[in-house]
Order: sequence, then structure tokens, then C-alpha cells
Amino acid sequence: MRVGVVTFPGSLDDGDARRAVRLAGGEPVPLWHGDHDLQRVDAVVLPGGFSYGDYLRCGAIARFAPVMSEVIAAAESGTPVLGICNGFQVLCESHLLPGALIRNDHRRFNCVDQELVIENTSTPWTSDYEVGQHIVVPLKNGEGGYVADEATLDRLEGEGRVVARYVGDNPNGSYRAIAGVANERGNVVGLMPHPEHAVEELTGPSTDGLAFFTSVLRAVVSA
Amino acid sequence: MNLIRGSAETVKDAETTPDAEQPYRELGLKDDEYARIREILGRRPTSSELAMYSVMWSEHCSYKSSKVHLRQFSRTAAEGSVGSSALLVGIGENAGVVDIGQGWAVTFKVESHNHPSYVEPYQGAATGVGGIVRDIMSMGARPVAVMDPLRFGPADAADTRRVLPGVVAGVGGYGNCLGLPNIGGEVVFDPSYAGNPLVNALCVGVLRHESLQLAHASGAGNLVVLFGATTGGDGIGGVSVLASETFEDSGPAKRPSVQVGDPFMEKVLIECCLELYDAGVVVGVQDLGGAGLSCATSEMASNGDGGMHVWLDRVPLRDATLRPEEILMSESQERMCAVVEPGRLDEFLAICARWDVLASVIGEVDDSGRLTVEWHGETIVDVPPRTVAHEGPVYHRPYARPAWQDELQASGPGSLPRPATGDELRATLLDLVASPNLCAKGWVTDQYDRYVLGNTVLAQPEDAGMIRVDDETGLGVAVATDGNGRFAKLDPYAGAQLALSEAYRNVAVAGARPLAVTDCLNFGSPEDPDVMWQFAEATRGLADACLELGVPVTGGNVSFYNQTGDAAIHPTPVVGVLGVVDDVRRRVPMGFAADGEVVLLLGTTRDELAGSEWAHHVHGHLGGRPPQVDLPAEKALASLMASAIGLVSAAHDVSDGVLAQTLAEMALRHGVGATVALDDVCGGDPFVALFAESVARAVVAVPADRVPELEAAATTYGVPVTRLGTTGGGALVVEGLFQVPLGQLRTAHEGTLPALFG
Amino acid sequence: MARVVVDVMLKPEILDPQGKAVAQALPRLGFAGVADVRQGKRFELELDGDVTEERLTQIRHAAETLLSNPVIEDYTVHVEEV
Amino acid sequence: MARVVVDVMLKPEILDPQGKAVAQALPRLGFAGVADVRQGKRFELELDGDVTEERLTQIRHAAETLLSNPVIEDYTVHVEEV
Ligand SMILES: Nc1ncnc2c1ncn2[C@@H]1O[C@H](COP(=O)(O)OP(=O)(O)O)[C@@H](O)[C@H]1O
Ligand SMILES: [Mg+2]
Repeated sequence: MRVGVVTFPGSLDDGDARRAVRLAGGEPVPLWHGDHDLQRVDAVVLPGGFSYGDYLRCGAIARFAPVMSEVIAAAESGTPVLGICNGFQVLCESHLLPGALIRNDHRRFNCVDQELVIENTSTPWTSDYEVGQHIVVPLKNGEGGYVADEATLDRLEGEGRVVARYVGDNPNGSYRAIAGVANERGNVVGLMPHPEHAVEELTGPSTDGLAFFTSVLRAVVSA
Repeated sequence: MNLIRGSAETVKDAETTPDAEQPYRELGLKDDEYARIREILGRRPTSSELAMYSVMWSEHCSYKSSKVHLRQFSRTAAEGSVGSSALLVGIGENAGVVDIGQGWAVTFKVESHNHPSYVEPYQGAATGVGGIVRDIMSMGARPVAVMDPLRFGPADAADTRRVLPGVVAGVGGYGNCLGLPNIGGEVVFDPSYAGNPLVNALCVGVLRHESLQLAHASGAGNLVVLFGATTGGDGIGGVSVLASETFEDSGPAKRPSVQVGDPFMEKVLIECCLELYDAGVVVGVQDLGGAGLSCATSEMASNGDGGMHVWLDRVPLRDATLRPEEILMSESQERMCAVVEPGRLDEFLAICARWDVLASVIGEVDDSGRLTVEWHGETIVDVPPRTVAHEGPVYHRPYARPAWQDELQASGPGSLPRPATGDELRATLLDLVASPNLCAKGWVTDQYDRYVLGNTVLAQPEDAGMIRVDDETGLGVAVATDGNGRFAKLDPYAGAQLALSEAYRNVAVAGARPLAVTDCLNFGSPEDPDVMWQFAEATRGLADACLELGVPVTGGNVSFYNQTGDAAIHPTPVVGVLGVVDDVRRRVPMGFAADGEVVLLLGTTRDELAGSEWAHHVHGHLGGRPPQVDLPAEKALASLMASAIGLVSAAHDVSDGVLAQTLAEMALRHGVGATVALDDVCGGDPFVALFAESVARAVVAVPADRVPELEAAATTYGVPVTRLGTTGGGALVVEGLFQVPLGQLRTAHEGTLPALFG
Repeated sequence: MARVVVDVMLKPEILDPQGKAVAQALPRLGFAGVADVRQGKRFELELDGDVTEERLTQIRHAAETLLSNPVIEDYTVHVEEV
Repeated sequence: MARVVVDVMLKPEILDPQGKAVAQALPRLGFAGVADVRQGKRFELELDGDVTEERLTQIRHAAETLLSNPVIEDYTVHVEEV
């Protein structure tokens, strides 16, 4: 089971995403931003970090990286794609996901152990969770405020495309406390918090994040 | 002669106009220093040579005032000690390197960026982090963590509200963007830092023994490659005493001494460097920090075995109007300099290209024994490199015990009214845990990424930061920094030792074996004999203590001139201790985790409140003698903690924390309370028990059935043990005196910084 | 050498935390009467050669695709004399 | 209702990483001929009531103390018709 993890200049959590794939039992495959090549992977993770320094807008420059044309094509043909934090921002900038992520309402970078509720388990990335399950994973970003116009938000809610929501105080001013969303088809998921940092007791607040990576392995097998 | 206008002055010009006036005084050089340069060169220096000598002989680069005192630190690396046998690279290189076993080595260093952070808090702090990270990179290591010991003026002062949020955002903005977890630091408030915030930054790097790199330019014919950011006019004289007015008046543009950092450039530079090291295409490497190219070229050349020739006009510029003198002095960030064999150059450039890193050959190693710099075909510098880099002036500055020292030590806290009743003690505890210095630092540390890289085993608010080095074996390192300016003011010799004791204890308590030391010495003006005495005492104290504890000083940094007018800051030696952990899975966290465990106090509590947080916060009092230093006791405690790994389920050192604070932090960590009795602590004086700051103490929680084992071990190492009580419940209960529900304790402890800074 | 300026502002309906913070700080500086503050970005593009209609069209395209995110931002382009 | 705009740009000699990133991205996206890009901040202040010389002075003061750091940034203030 080959799960590709893209490294853009300024990607930071790519190594952690690869470790998470490995701990879940998959084969992590490093993908380089400059290559027009997905190396026959079965799923793709766009990791967290500050691609191109997050200058201009988070994800705005990475979106134009050569590898993204392949990622976009794969996403449109149903390959599971997970964007974590900066990866979520890249997916929004690429219009693979609706909405955008803006500066946290308190204007500070914020690194906390965040409680989430999983609301959609029909995506290839969340099938190992229960609907309504609460998990705790790290949240760490300065521009994690999810925004979209009312119509879009209503459609997302209506179509059950809100994958995860913040529990308790809204940590960054995200509209409707949205922490993650999926595309119509469900194969593309964007998530602000970092499941790849909750895969080992030793280094994470929990191991609640591992299921994102076991889910996709299962999904790809049964696909 | 004007430094800026006109064409570059050549060596010939200097020879033909021996008596031309030179602005050496404006450049911070003394008459005798200028005379020495003339004598070294056998002629007057060119304007470029003058620029080079002036920055390299500045206090910051030459350590001219501190050198004679820092020499003592070589004693600490003397044969025999645990630490010294593990020392692969000692003081003198960009950072010290310590062997931690299994072929792994660690390098770490702390540095200051105080003044820039006052002028431009965000960028000053950000570039401070950037600078220390490049030092670590230049040793061949992958940077794996940062820490930030910070000092500010009063928490409620208007200027603190300007400086602190910017500094914290800058430390986070740069470190987070580099993908380096922030695993610890300090936030301390004291009026003496008003107008002189201390922004110290520490970086830890990891390498395999064989990847060690040194800043040596050896092998005639090898090429000198400058790579990373382009060179601009920013930061000229940023660290040197160069009067920037000299430039503002006559320069084409202002030459600000504050720089803007580009963390993205640095992140790419890190990955690029590591690929270059792995490919084995680097003979020697040096980061560009203070004094820029002047420093990098002269140091690499004099550490090498020959000389170096530089084509200065090949340096890629961001500002085409820069003069050669400015290019030599520019402190533009995110630049590195490497020595490469001609045969490997293409490989080198290919790797840089893959990372979009600009790289240019700007020079060549030769066997002339001289550093020569050429500008459009003309020689503008021709000097013996050692005289620039290593043979700068050495001052024996006058120093004397300040007239006020005796009086300060005489006016102890004895007469201060002490809380006695349960209610008074309870109120004092709530007041102290909410005080700016003891309150929770979450408002600060939540702005730092502590998870990135996935190897952070312990981070704030734990006693020490701990990082996993090897996934398989669990080998890791722990680092803690401490420094107490109030203690150092009362007694600089003891103050420096107390800083070391606490950092050493923090590392030991977390389950690590203390191995090595780095230090950042923040002081006032060396021209003030009082300050110089403080410095002499502090260095002597630190050296003596490092020797006794067997932990060598591997490197550090000196920051002088931290003062407003003639009011100097408290002498503030910040000490970082690095320890090794054979298996991070056996780390010892600080929080009570389970009910019904036995809470024990290790160590001896004395009636020591001079310079304490209580005296400072409650009475605004500073006087007397600091807590007695007891290095044998610190050693014994460390050995006990090492032997008790697997036995204690939680441990937290008692320091400026004090027992009250320590118990509160342990209870709040996981919301598990405790009930304790203080009758057996220090003759049953509950105030002293709760608020004295005696050293060599820790509180541990142990499963009831294993207490005898711990007590036995404690006896073996001669560490006094006092049973305090048991964990459990939703409150901190001090029997017969008072109790505080954890909710109320938390509100007090965590509310302070958010209330002050939003 | 000509300069084209692209101003990018968050759409009115999108929350602007930075603008809000400034608006809240102003009164503390004793400056009353500011109803609202919005913070955006200003890009100064230095072109070599002159500004032709065709290059402006290009720049508008860049403003739309790169310099701004139409989902949350509006932009304006204007030429500035230097 | 009047609008005062404060533009804050890094001083020319100060490195502008953001502008640099944009300048490097443009050619990759097929936009040629841009010699340099600087990125700054644009503040739109909506005043209730009209703009008096005295209020402009206040705004300049705010621009100098709150909206910019004169050590690394320059600012300009101008009134905009809405
Ligand atoms: N500026 C900072 N950056 C990161 N961590 C910090 C900072 N200030 C304090 N901390 C962390 O908060 C905790 C408490 O700080 P402190 O009281 O200085 O610890 P200690 O008393 O054990 O030295 C420690 O883990 C320390 O590393
Ligand atoms: Mg401690």
C-alpha cells in the first residue's frame, strides 16, 4: 500500500506524515514538488508546514508546483488525498476544496492539544472512526480560521461534508467551528489539526490520529 | 577619506598615501589598536582592511573584555570528568559537540540578541533564532530543537506590552517556520530589564560522528563558495560598535542595524546543507553571522593551513550600490560559506540548484598564508588572517567589588513580615502562583510548535525539554536553561553556580545524565568596574561549579552593554545544561498522574528567602545572601534520580518554583491533587517549608509499595527524604493549614499572562 | 521603469482579525471616531519598460490567480508615477 | 463617512522576503518583465464625520507608532473618496 507524501520547499511535517503511514502499516513514498510524477501511489498526503514560507498566502505558491497538476488530476479521478494544515490550505487554493483559511481570530500562532468530533466517516480517511467520536490531536497554526460564504457553509453541512469540528472553545474563529471538510466525492479531505502528530504515546497527546492512516489503507485495499 | 564614496581604496593607494587621515575612532578603534594594525601591516590599512579590523576587533567579535575571564572555562574540560571525555569539539568552534553514544553526537549553544529585539522585537528575536540555528548547522548537525530564555521589564509596564508580544511572535514566527520544536526556555520579569530585554536563543543539533564539519579552509586550490541569501546593506555594524551615522550621513541609503529574517530561506538552507554534507562535497563550512564575510573569510583562513583569496565583486548583491567595505561588514541573514574541492563543485552547485539556493564561487584557498581580497582586479585587502580573527586586542579591564555590595548583602529579608496563619499562607500561595514570574507560561509557549519533527518527548511546562534522537533505541537528550539575576546581583559567584545547579537539576530530574554546559552571559558595561567584577565573579563561579559537577562548558556567548544610562541590568548568566537519556521511554514527567501515590521531598530545606520570589513579589525586596550553593548535594540528587528511574512516577525540581509552586505545578499538570503535611520540613515552619528557595531539592511521587526502595536508594546516596503525603483528590491540601481546589489554583496560575497580554 | 500597484483587501463579509485589532487599539492611543479598519496587502510591481494595456491585462490576471484569492479577497490594480 | 488609507512598506534597503517570493513565482507562472516586487500593508480607516487636518495629524501619529515601525518601515497617508 503506497501512500505518497509531497515535500514542498518549506514543508515541515512531511517526515511525521511518513512516520504515521509507516506506523499504520503502509509504505510511505516521498514525492518531490518539482516532479510531474506520483510514482504510482495509491493515496497522497499534502503535509503541514510553511510551504514557500507561507509568504503571500498560505499554500498560494505551492499550489502552482509541478507535482500539483498530477495531484489535482489524481484527486479528480478519485484517488484519496489528505491535506493537513498547510496541505489543507494548498487544497483550498487549488480549489479542490471550498472555502479558505485565514489568520486566527486572536492573531497568534496557537499550538494546543485540540478536541475534535468526527462527523463524517464515509471518507477514505475517516472510515475507522465512529460518527460522533471525540478525538484529541495537536492543532498548530497561525492561519487556521476556516471561512466560506454562507451558501457554501450550508451546502457543506447539508451534504455532510464537514468531516471534523472543534469541540469546546473555537480555537481560531473558524466559521461554524469547522476543522476539516471533504469534496463532493469524499476522496479529498482537508484538515487543520495534525493527526500525524497523535500516533505515538511517547510524542503525542494521544494515538487518536492513527485511524486517519489506517482508514486510507483499508479504503485503498477494498477499492 | 570617506568610507562610502569614491572608488575602492587599494593596497597601493594605502602605500602611496601613508599619512591619509582614517576614521578609525568613528569605527570604534582606539589609538593603540589603530597603531597595532599599522604595525601588523607595515603600512596604514586600506578602508576595507580598516572596516574588517574594526568589526572583528569589536567587543562582540573579539571578546576583548571577556577573553581573559572566559579562559577559565578551559579548566572545565579538564581530563577525568564524565562530560570532558564525551567532548568531541570544545569552546572555540561555532558550537561544542558532545558524544552521546551509539555513534551519535549532539551540539548545542545559546546566544543573545538583546539589543535588536528591543529596537524591533519581532525581527530582532526572529533573527536571533536564525543566527543560532546557523551556528548549529555549521557543525554538520541537523537542528532538532530550540529554546528561548527571555527577560523583560515589569510585566505591567507599557514598554513590556510592546516588546514581549513581538519577541514571542518573532521567536515563534522564525522557529515554527523552520520546523524546529520549541522545547523550553524562560520568561522572567524584573524592573532591571526595562529598556534592556534579554532575548537569548538556544539551538540543539544532532549528527553522526562522521558528519562533523569544521570551519576550516584547507587545501590550496579549493574553492570558497558563498551560498544562501544575497548580500544587502542591512545589519551593517549590527553587532559591531560601528557608528551607523557614519553611513547615514554619506551613504546612498540608510544602513539600519536591524535585519529582517527570511525563515523560509533558512529552512531551505538547512535541507540544502544536510544534503551537501551527506554527499561529502564540503571540506569546511562556516555560517555568516556577526561581521559577515569579514568574520567568515578571516576565521576560515586562519583555521586552515594556508591562505585565502577572495573576489569580492563576485558576491551576489541585493543592493548594487554597496561598497566593498559594506559587503565585507554586511550581516545579511541566511548565508553560509563552504570550502569545496574543484572536482566536486558541480555536484555542490547541483544540490544547491535543487533547493533553489543561490551559490557563487567567491574565492580560493591558497598557500600564501594571507587573506587577500580583490575588487574588480585591484587588491583592497592583504592581511595575515589570524591578526583579524584571533589576535585581536585583549583587555584586562579594571574591576572591583562594588561599594554597595556589602550593604546589599547585609540587608536580608529577616525583618520582612511573614505569613503565619493558614489563611495567610493560602493567600500567599495563590498570590505567588499567579505572580508574573511563577505563573503558567502557556500564553507564551502555546505560540511555539512543540510537536514538529515528532521527537519531542518532554516540552514546556516540564522541567527540561527532551528529544528522541534514535527511533529504534530510544536514545535521546534533555536540555534545560536557567538563570536568576536576583541571586547573581546578591552574589555573582554564587548566582552563576545557582543557575548551573538548577539547570543541572532540571535535566537530572527529568531522567537524564547531565553531560555538558552552554552559557549566555548577559551583563552591563564592561567599562564599569562594578559590572566587570560581577562578570569576573560569575565566570569564576561557573567554571568552579562546572569542574566540580563534571560538566564542561562547550560554548556560549557574552552580551555586554545591557544598560540604560549607567543603570546596568542584574548580572544574568543564563546556563543551559544538556543531558543524555539512554531510553526516552523511561523519562520522568513532572505531573502527578495517579491517585494514592506517596509524595516525598528530596533534599534539605533551610530558612533561605533572600532574593526569593516571595521577597521580590510580595515585598519588592532584594537583599541578603542567596541560597547556599551545595554542589555535592546536587550531584547526590542527580545520582539518586538516575538510579530511581522506573521507580518514581513523577518528579519535579524545587527551585524558584519553591515547594508551594512545585506542588501546585505537579497537581495542575494532570488535575490530580495531593494532601501533604509539612511538620517534618525544616523544623515544621510551614512558611519556610513552602516558600524558601534552598537548592538540591525535588518532589517525587512513588507508588506506595515502592517507597522503601526509594528510601533505601536515598540513604545510599545520602539524600534526605521527607514524606509529605499522598496524591489524589481535586485540591491541594496542606494538613492543618489550608486547602485550595485545583480549579481555583488553575485560575490563579493560568490567568496572569492572558490578562496582561490579551 | 514603471510601477504598478495591486491592492488586495479581504471581502467585506470576511472577518478581518488584524483590522479589528487595529480598530480596537486606536482609541487606546486616544484616537476616537474610527468606525472601522480593514487591513490588506499592497504589492508594488516594478516593471522594466513601460506599462502597456496588454501588460496590465497580464497583471490583472496575476492579481486574480496569484496575488489574491477570489474566494475571500478583492483586488484593484493601478499604475503609479515614480 | 470618509476613508483614510495608510500604506506601510518596508524601507527599500530592507529585505522583503514576501515580495521576493512573489517576484520569483511570477515568471514560473509565465508573467515576465517584472523587475522587482515589494509587499506591504494597506490599512483602510473608515472615519465617521469628515477628515480634518487635525485628525490627519492624529492618523499620521498612529501610523508612525502603531501601524509601522520606523526602524524598518515607511508609511504614507492619503484620503480616498468613497
Ligand atoms: N520563553 C519560553 N519558551 C519556551 N518554554 C518556556 C519559556 N518560558 C518558560 N518555558 C517553559 O515553562 C516551564 C516553566 O518555566 P521555568 O519556571 O523557567 O522552569 P524552571 O523553573 O524549571 O526552570 C519550563 O518548561 C520552561 O522550559
Ligand atoms: Mg524546573
